[in-house]
Amino acid sequence: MSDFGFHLAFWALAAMTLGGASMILISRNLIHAVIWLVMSMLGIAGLYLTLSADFIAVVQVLIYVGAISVLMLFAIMLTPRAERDNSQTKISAPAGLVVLLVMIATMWVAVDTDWGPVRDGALTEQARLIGESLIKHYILPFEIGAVLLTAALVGAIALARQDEEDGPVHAASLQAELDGETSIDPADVIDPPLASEPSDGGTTS
Amino acid sequence: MTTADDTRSMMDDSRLAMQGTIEALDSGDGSEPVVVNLGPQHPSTHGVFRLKVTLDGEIVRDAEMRIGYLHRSMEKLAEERTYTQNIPFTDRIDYLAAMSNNLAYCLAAEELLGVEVPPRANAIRVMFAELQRVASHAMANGTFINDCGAWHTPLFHMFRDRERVLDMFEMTCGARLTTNYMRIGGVAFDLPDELLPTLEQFLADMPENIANYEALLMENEILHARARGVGVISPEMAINSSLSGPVLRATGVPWDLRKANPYSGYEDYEFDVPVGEQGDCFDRFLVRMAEVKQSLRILRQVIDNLPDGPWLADVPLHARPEPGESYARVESPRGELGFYLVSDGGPAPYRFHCRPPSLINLSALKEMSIGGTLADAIVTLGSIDIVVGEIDR
Amino acid sequence: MSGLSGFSSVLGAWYDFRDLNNLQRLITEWIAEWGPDWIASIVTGVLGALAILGVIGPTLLILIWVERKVIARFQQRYGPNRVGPKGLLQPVADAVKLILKEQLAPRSADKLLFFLPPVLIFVPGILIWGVLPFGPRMSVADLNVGVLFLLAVSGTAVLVLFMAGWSSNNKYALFGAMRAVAMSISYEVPMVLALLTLVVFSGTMSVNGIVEWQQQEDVIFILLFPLSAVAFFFAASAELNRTPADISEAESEIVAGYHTEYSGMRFGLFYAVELGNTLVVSGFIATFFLGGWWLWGLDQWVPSWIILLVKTGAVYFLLIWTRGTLPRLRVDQLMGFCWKALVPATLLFVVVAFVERTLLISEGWDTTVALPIMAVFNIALTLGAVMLFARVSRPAALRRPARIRMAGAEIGGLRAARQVASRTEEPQFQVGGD
Amino acid sequence: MTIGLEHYLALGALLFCIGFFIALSKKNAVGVLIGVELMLNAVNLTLVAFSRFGSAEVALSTQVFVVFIIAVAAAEVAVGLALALVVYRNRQTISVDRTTLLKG
Repeated sequence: MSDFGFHLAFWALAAMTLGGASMILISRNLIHAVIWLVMSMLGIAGLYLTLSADFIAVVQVLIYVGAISVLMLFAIMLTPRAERDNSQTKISAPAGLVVLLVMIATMWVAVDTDWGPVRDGALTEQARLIGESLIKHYILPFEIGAVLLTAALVGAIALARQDEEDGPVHAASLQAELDGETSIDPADVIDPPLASEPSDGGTTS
Repeated sequence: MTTADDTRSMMDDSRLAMQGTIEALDSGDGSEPVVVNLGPQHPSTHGVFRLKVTLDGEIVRDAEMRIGYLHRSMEKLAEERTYTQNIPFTDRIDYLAAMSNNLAYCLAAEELLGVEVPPRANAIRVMFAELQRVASHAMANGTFINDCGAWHTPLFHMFRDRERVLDMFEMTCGARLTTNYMRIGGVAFDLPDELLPTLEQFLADMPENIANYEALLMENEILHARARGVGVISPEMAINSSLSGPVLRATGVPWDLRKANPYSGYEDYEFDVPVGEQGDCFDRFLVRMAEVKQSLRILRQVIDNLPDGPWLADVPLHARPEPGESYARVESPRGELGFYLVSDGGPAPYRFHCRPPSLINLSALKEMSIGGTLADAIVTLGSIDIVVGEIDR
Repeated sequence: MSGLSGFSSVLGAWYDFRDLNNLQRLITEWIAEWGPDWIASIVTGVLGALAILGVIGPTLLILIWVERKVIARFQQRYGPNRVGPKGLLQPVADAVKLILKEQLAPRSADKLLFFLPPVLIFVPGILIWGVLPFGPRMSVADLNVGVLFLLAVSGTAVLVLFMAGWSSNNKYALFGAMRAVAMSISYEVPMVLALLTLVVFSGTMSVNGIVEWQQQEDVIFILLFPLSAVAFFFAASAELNRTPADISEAESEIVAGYHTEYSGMRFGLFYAVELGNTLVVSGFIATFFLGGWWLWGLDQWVPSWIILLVKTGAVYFLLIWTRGTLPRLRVDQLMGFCWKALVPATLLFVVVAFVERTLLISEGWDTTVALPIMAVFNIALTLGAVMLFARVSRPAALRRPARIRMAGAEIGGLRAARQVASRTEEPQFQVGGD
Repeated sequence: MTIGLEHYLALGALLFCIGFFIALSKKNAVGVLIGVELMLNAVNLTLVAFSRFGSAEVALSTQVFVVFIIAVAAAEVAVGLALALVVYRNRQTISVDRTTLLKG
């Protein structure tokens, strides 16, 4: 890709990423914040593409946009409306100061450090390479990661699981409960008259 | 009668329903029930009827029926018209079973007037009441499958049968839905010549059609999953709520007025009363399917033993019955349909009251739907087979 | 390339209509002679997008007509037959009507999020076409992570549905949105696992690579992994909100789900994208499981994209068929089916695919002998798994048969009911049960 | 001027700081999680930039590292949101400055 297209893409995606992130900061509604987060994540996925990391970019969209943001929306919808504001805590002023210091430090490091000879090479066949190194060099971290994901899965289910008595009651079980506790003796219920009996006037049963 | 307060709260509710805002009722235990108004404009309420459900997630915690959107004050209007003039009202009470309504009203008026109905008229009445049952059950089962989410296919197939029944109505009395066919003392017209061959052809075709529906629907796993064990009501509860018709018979109670209190010569025909076992939506569907077959059986016997003779007794158009009261009931496709008439000796009834099966059957909906999901409530409503014109009158 | 050896003399010429890619290649080469790279890359992208839009726009209009006609035939009626010859212009008339309709927005809607979804829903709807190979070299972008791209892009659509449903501030819409979200993230799992089977077995994540693998080995994947195909078909129809899984816009329950409040062409856009997605998913099912543009050598004589279109049409017809026949499942039943049946079954076949791949590659089994054996084994395993899951996951309410008894003489209340129920002879009518 | 490693690093630093500030200052637990996600993404961006522009021997390992970070982030979000739910169920709030049971 030529310089012009690359520049255009970088600045547009950078604006999208930072703009989305800043809008999270100032938006009043938590659901809007998640939507802005999605915009920011899509910008980052685009930046990965400018860095020729297409596997990571696709995974970014798959995990962050398709799963994590949806999970967050779910969590928000499970809490009542009163809790859905996106306001700041009392410590935001001192936090801002700390963040400003961190920003100065990191920016200084990023811009001022001599990063050595800059190479401009992209990996090809990343998916294959990453996959192979995952099960060769990084097999132990890979296994630990698998265990971690399983543990997180089980933990999340265990935490979010409701007690049985709060769980959904279905018509059938409700009916079974009713049947068990009913005090009406079926024989006490009046039988409607048979065909031979006269049926002038009022409804029976 | 609705009071002013009721009307005001109804208007408040409907304004909320129209705005569709999400209001939260925090019950304090962390869950947040949501009140959803199904209707008055909703694809599954089969008319203008409102079901106000309180949902916890997808689970129905409370259900409240709001009726009256189709109220046309028929019972009051009927007090100003002669007994014969009231027959068209009965068409419009249950517009999917006009013949059964005609019949029930005429039976009540005949009891009041002491009229003897000629045998041919009785046979014709039975014929059309059973044809009406076939048409009405086709509609009920078709829309029930639709409420289960099928894309109109079974509905259209069943409408094909209903269409043929309505064609027969049209060739007999000129109208398809609001037939106004029965008269006090008989029926308005004799059968046209082309009716019996058409009916023969219909009876010949129906077994194959029914076999097709059974092949499509009876073993359908999705339909079983949606309708079995859903909207269950016990026979005791059904009797205590005075349910009738297929909803009652699906619980296993063999109660059918055509057997229990025969009218119009039903005692002369051989037929069985299908009853279900578990009282769920699927049993109601099955009972209706089986009843269609029994109706065809009765129709066969009616054609074979159709008596000759007059089809209308001699009843004056402005009959003035002696002061008194009468109640006549028939087994309409939806259940026990009764008409209660009081005469003060004048040409118009002093009191005209209808016992609509839809209204009484609907009263059990809350019992059936609480604890199930929203989708179950819709299926249950569909399986009760209400006609809103009958509920509100 | 190997698929196009029928007329090698015209191979690569612009008039070789079997490979429409030639035209685009020639144009970009021509631009590259005088212009900078970035113009060429932009023109390539625009051409691809135009080709997709130019194909699917008119196709959608015809498809609406086809779907309505086919459904009408299922329902024993004529379907549209008034506007234009055979009613063919009916979709155009509908589109004009939708465009002219007033665009309503609820007063209490979240304005920005309400207006965006009908537009945003187009982005995944169009992007997903990019990796569908119409021929050996006929896909807009033959990514080497094409399968992942497909899943990632289709996963973003659910966010747009949520935006639409939430911003409408309507309870039906919110229910539809939450159902769509819950179902989409659930059914993505069996979808991923079903595709993972193919990726593991063929060793490539490129969509075209999977087709080429099928061509090389002379086998289509539905024979090798029938359960993955069925699972993918069902999961796809769930993601597409089509019956029997159309709970997020279940008409009889929640009116129209997430697009209840959209009127006019805004609704039309949702509808168009939904139809386009159905088409593209049919195309992907045809590509992954039915061999795509390849058909045992016929692709040398017939343009490959016609083969793909025919296969897509067959899958599409199957989707219309299920839609016209089946009732809808309940939301908890759909979730249960996904997590209790589809996920374990597809997971089982990922393991099977891994073992068989190892046998082929590491143990060096001969594919001409091994593949038929594996196909037979997998089909048997599929039948076994389906039967096992049907038995295990069947709810208790369905195990008892539904019976209808005939009461002739006994008429009355509970006493008569008990008499009828206690009759010993076989009930006249009995359906279901184990 | 060509876009190089520094641009990506600066962008990553800015994004990290915005995420940091969001994580520190937001009242709502989900808001805090959003901030943490932004921080993780900033780190990922930096790593991928090193993979492209840095020395050849880290080109692959950084991308593997990013894959691990994404996996861990997914786990973290799942557990974090489950925690938020439990906190909400027990305390009727997910506001982090009202969840002060540990303050003694």
